[in-house]
Amino acid sequence: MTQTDTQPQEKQFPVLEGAENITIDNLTARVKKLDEEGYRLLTATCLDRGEKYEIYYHFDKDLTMLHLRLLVNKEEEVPSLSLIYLCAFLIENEMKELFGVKFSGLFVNYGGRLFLGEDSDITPMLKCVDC
Amino acid sequence: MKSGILGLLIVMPFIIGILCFFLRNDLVRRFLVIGNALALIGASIALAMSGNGSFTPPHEGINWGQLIAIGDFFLLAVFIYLGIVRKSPLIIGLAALQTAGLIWLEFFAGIHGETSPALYGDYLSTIMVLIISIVGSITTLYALPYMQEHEHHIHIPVSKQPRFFMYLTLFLGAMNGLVLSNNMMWMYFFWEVTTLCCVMLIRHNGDEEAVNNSYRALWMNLIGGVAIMGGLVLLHIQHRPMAFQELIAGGRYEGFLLLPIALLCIGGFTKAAQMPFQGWLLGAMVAPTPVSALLHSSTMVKAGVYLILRLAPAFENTFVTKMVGIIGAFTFVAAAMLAINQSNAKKVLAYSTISNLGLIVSCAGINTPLAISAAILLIIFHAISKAMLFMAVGVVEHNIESRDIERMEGLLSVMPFTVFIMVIGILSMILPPFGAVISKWVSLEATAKMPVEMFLLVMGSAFTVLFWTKWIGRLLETTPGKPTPKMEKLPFFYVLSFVFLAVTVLVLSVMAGPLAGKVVAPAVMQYYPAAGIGQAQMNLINDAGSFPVLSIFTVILLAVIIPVLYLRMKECPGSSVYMCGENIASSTGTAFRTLKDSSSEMQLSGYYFDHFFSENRHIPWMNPVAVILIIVLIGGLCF
Amino acid sequence: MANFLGAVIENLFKKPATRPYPFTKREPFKDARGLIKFDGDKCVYCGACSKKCPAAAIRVERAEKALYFEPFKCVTCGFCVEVCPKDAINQEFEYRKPDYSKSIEKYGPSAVPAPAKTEAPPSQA
Amino acid sequence: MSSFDTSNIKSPWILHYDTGSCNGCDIEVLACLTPLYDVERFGILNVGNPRHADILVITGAANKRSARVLRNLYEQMPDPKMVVAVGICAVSGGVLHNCYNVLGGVDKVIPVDVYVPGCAARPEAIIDGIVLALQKIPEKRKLLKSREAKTA
Amino acid sequence: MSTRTVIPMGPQHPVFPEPLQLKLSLKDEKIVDVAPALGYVHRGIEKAAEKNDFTQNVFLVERICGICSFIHAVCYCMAIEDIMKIELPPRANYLRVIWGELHRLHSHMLWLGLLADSFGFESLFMKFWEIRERILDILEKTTGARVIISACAIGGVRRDISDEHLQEILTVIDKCEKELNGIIPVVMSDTTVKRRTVGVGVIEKEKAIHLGIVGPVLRASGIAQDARMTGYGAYKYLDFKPVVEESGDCYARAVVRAKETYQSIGLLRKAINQLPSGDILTKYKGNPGKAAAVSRVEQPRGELIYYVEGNGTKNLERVRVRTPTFSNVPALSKMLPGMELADAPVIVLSIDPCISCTER
Amino acid sequence: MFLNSGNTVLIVFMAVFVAPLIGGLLMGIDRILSARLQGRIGPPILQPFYDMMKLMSKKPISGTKIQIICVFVYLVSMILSLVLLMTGQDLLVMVLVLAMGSIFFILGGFSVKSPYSNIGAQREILQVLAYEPLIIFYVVAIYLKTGSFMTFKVFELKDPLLYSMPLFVVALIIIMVIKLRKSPFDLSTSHHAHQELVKGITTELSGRHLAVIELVHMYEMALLMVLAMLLFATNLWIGLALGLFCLFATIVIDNITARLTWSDMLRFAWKIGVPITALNLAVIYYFSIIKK
Ligand code: SF4
Ligand code: SF4
Ligand code: SF4
Ligand code: SF4
Ligand code: SF4
Ligand code: SF4
Ligand code: SF4
Ligand code: SF4
Repeated sequence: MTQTDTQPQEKQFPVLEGAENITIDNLTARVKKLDEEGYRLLTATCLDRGEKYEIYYHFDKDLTMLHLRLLVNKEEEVPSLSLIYLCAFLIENEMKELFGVKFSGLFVNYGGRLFLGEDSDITPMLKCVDC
Repeated sequence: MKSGILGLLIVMPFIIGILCFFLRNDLVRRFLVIGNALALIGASIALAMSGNGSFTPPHEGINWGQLIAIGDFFLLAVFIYLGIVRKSPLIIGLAALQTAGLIWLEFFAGIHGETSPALYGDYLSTIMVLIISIVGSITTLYALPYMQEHEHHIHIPVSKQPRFFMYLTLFLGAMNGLVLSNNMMWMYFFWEVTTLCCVMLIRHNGDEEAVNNSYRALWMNLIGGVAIMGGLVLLHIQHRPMAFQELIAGGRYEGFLLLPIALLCIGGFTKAAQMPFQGWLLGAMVAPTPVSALLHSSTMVKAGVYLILRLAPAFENTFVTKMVGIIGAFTFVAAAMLAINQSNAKKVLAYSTISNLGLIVSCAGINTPLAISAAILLIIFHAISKAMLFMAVGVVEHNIESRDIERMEGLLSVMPFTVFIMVIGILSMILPPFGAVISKWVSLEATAKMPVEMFLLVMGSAFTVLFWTKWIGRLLETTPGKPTPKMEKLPFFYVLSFVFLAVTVLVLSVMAGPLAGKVVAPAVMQYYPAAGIGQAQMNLINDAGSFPVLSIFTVILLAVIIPVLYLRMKECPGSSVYMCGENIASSTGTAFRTLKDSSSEMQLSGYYFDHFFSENRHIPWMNPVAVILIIVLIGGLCF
Repeated sequence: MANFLGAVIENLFKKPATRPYPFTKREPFKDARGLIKFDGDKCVYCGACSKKCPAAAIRVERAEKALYFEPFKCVTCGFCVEVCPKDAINQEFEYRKPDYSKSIEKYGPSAVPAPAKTEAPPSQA
Repeated sequence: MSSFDTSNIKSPWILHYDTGSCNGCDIEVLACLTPLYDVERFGILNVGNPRHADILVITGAANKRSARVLRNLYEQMPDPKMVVAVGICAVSGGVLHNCYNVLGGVDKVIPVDVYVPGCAARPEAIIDGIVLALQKIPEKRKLLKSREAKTA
Repeated sequence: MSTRTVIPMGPQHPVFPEPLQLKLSLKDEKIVDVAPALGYVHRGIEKAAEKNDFTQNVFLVERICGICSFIHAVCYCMAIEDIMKIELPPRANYLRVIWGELHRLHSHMLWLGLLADSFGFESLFMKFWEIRERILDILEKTTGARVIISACAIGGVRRDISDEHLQEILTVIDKCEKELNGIIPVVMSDTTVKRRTVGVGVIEKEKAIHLGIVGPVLRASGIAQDARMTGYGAYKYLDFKPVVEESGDCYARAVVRAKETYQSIGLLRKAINQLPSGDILTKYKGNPGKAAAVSRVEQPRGELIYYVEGNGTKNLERVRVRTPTFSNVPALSKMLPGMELADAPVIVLSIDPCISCTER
Repeated sequence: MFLNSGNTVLIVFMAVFVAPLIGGLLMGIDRILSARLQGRIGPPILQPFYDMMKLMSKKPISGTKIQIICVFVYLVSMILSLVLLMTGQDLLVMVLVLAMGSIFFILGGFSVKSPYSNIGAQREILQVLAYEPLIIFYVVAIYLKTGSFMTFKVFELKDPLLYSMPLFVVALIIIMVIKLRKSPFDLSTSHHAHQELVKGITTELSGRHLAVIELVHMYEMALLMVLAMLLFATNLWIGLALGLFCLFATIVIDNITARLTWSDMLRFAWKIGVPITALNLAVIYYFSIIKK
């Protein structure tokens, strides 16, 4: 884990094969479309990329997976998918809690107390700077 | 001597009532009410001591019969007036019907109340007089502080207490008159007086609901009045005596001859709020609590069951007896079932009253000596317990501003004394060795040979246990580890009535054997060959079984006292309750931690089984069934 | 209901399936992954096992020529056995017995032949 | 041993709680109740309620939120009570030693009487562990009595 | 009557083998509202997996979950093998299927037993668990441990199964099948069991996808979805067809799992008969490179997904685990309201909750 | 009375001291039998006594005083009803006293502000609601046969009651299932933990207070046996066999059914139990009243 010393460049990180890039602005529209096409939301994976979060949304239809890749600055709010796929609320709450990702329009908000208790560390999944 | 006692019992309350109305002074009223109560209690005891006998008021000076007739017309006029004010053709019609009957009887048929004796106090009447005068008087005493508080609560500018106490005392007089009348015309008069008092008391608060409910009470009771009037007219047409004693002594009747008696019974059903006439009694709970206590325990509804019980020997072993038994048993089950869904304490009490009256009616209908004994025992114990319960609910209502049973959760730690009384009251309704259960035992043994009634009775008893237990459960709910509650401060008359009634119910329960042997059995044996019930030492026995009252009482008493003493010596360590490991120490002691690590109050509530027992679900079939049963009763006699 | 009636009645007349465990013990299966034993003589204190142990149950003091093993941390995965270059680790078929305390075993060259418990179990007497 | 001691040993009721285990040990605890191991032979019942329980059987490395629950449960058990930590996780944390949300070993939260190693702890080991715990009961009772006598 | 009962159910509760809290609002005993609270077993394994050596992680991920533990290891290894481009020997693939299906078998029996227990059918519970012990015995014989078998390794498997043991597996599953024939009908047709499961906790087909449910729960709602259909491992040679039920209630879920036990027995027979000989482990060198891979397999409870990213060192950049129960939990909030309190345990168990892998 | 006083003292002694021993043994047998039906060995036969002794020796941390008082009243009324039954007293009184005990037990459950205790108490009421009619019908049927509610009259019959009331065996089994808290109706509390109410109405009791409940169960078991024996009072050994048969049937039913909900219980008791008993009752009515 040496790359955390310098400003992390986006290209330093591997990109999942076949992932489709997406931005905050067209995320909801794209996901709505996927929903109409009958995709299932499998899960989302969040990665700490220094200044940014990289979030993969994994979908599946007829045994083929589709990955959406979203890069957002840490301060930015990500629109919640929980109104399209109800099940997203748990995934997003987890990201919010473990990584500190901000979401707008969360269906059920556990307020960072889904898995962690009062005496736990906050956002424990972030990469430690002195690691 | 006798006339003095009767005067005290019947006439004095009328006079004191009127005095209460005109002497608008709190202190004077207080003395009048207390004096009235003392006099009534004394007189009733004196009456009981003097044995049964007849009495016709002296003719000199006043023509009592005419006076009664004038009173009748006056009352009917009042009813018609009320009907006009309400613009209710129903009320006007029912009152007019009675007026027509009365006019025919008085002016065309030429009866002048000359049956003799006009008043007759047998054992049954004496028992009724005792209940009315003692429990009723206690209720008036309870009403003294209650009405003060009540008017304070609802912010009334001008006190309406004079009117209130007038009707209250009048009521007692009328009831005494009713149960002592031998002449049916007299009975009819007193009957209508109780109707009037009841209606006026229900509408006492004057708000819309009260007024509406009072009109409902009026027309329902007028139906009863019409039935009675019909019965009287019919009796006259059939050239039969219009006096109870002679009617009963006249032997057993058949078929059409039973019709007047059946009509009188229907009159009784209305007053006793039997299905389908239960509506008015439920509506009556809008009245101030002393009124409810009075209506449900010693007066009004008891007039209904009294009438049926009085007539019972006249329809022994007939079609009427079968139907009355079934109608009563049906009411018993149906009302108990409906009570389960209620969380309004007064409504639960009301349904319970209806249900118990159903049981009494049913016993009267079963009409064996044992059943009649059961009915009398029930009347006695129900009166005491119910008075106690209503009074306690009234006190609670003034303190927590609610009569919702759910709001009484954990009341034990706020008002231990009142709750104690309430619990005694409830337990006295459902648990051996209390009197009500002894009576129920007697009635069960009495019905064992009547499959339908027995079946209904068993079901009803089960329901009864359900709603009462639920209620006490709410009251007793306590949080472990809380300090022992302090006794609350209550006005003297509250404490007096509570203690008096609680002690009475306890003593009478323990004395159930002697009570049955010395009081109930003679009352039954007056009209039946045997009593079916008796005492063996302190035990209550009948032909088929025996209730070892004293031994059960002793054992249970010890079972309560020993742990109480033991716990007094040994403080049990307080600990928070089990909440799946997430209990937290909070001020309430009953919070648990839940999502987001936040704390949440645990809430508990009783079950109401909306799906199974709601009024909406059952009333629509219960009322028609009850109506059909009554139609069958009448129809069966006509055809 | 009737479906299961036969089964329960059959059970009633059958010998119970229960293994009378503490009274008669089953032979452990061959190749069962039981407790871990070190051979202080074979060991060269290279520390490979310690690095790979997923449960951090082994500490090797190279200088001291000592190996500290905490059996109450070991998850009996057998990974150390796999990585040891000298076959100094032996996994027995027996499982470890419960105890009142968590002991630590110290191994070294044959000066200390048997594993010594460094922590006396408290209040057992 | 008094007859009370005997009956204490012959009727251990257990409460099982999972403070963050992987399920492996949980199911082995459950398996103890099933026909092949049938711990009811020793009078063991799984009562599921701390107030009725004598032995608290814990599986799993203490998670921070669970630690609070564990303390509550332990407090709600009547004396004399025993604690048996089942599985390496409950004993010391095991593979989870470097996880941020575990305290590692339930003895960091409440006193533990018997440690049952194994990942997962085998039913036989669990039975052994409970038997070991039972042997400690008379001693605990004596201790409790002397403490009570002191406070009285 | 607006009063409600609000009570906690869990974390410590005898019907839940694992801690989970449902804050229930009841009217009488009808559930009107439910709020699940989690976090009683969250350990932080994803983070620990970043701190560990990637070879150690095989043992760590196994301990995410103690029942389908082997399958976790398989999924993790598949992701690493994908990153490192390791080709598996065919025998290893088959062995993974054999152990995987043995796990499914014992897991489904375990679940059927727990379901029986959730409605108080104790003897049925006992029977299922008695039969299950046979599978555990054979697992112990072949791998050396009953529960956490640690048989999987990157590049293949750690142990081979001898022919003698293969024969034994066949006899054991024959015996199991015979015994299951006696009790599976109880689950499928007993009046009292049906009374407690039919129409309870229904999830309609249309709602299923938005609730995100997976595995037998999804299949019970009429959607044929099973990660084994992708043919990973040796499944592509085994002619796999998923079990599907339509009614979407607890009964359907029980039936799906009951039928899947038979299916697993069939797959086992086939796999053992077709088992090729040869190596069981491919040797590899170095550390996972800078690449990411997603792998998915079917656990007894549904599809399991791993996202693994390497960075060229022996530590990994990220290990993301999406477990089936994590996907099934949101559906609980739709299944419970309107049911009776007594149904709550049955419904919660019907998704076969594995809180330990949900929270990791 | 048919008993002389010496006899009465002996019977009271038996009811108070011997009955719980027999009840406890039966409970032990029950547990072993349940275990055997499940293919297990099960606990020693004296297990219920060990359990009770152990509970006696533990330090209670139970909820409220009211509950403790209620538990004692529960015990006393259970003993009392057994004494009433065995001394040949009024059966209906016995049933009422029995019901009183249950009511106190329920009130105890209510008196603690604890979720499971409370819900357990609610369910216990429903259980009472379910079995009470059956017991009363049983009593009424006996009355119709003997012409008396006094138990001792049963012993004066020539023919055993069983011949005329065979369907009441079913009723007795239903009563036993509910009273002994066996599946499918183990709703308010149960011996084993795996159910939605934890330990239901007894959740908050511990130590010797819980031991009292165990003791009550022993008496209850004895009482149910005696109730069953009434059916064959002419030969008490056969009566006992009949009782044991009912118990055995109860245990088997426990092991072949899933727990149902309270509404199912009410439906079952009233839609099946009541009609069955009513049918038998109707036949008895026909022969004892209408025919005469
Ligand atoms: S390693 Fe440091 S930065 Fe990272 S989560 Fe832990 S404390 Fe926070
Ligand atoms: S915080 Fe954690 S991940 Fe970061 S450097 Fe420290 S140990 Fe490593
Ligand atoms: S067996 Fe596994 S846990 Fe035990 S010492 Fe070896 S590597 Fe560590
Ligand atoms: S046991 Fe083996 S691996 Fe461990 S230090 Fe010794 S030689 Fe090295
Ligand atoms: S590091 Fe420690 S806690 Fe983590 S798995 Fe290994 S032994 Fe267990
Ligand atoms: S000791 Fe092993 S099997 Fe037991 S809970 Fe921990 S990881 Fe799971
Ligand atoms: S799904 Fe359940 S059984 Fe399987 S590993 Fe996870 S927790 Fe264990
Ligand atoms: S659900 Fe979780 S614990 Fe269970 S097998 Fe799957 S991954 Fe493992």
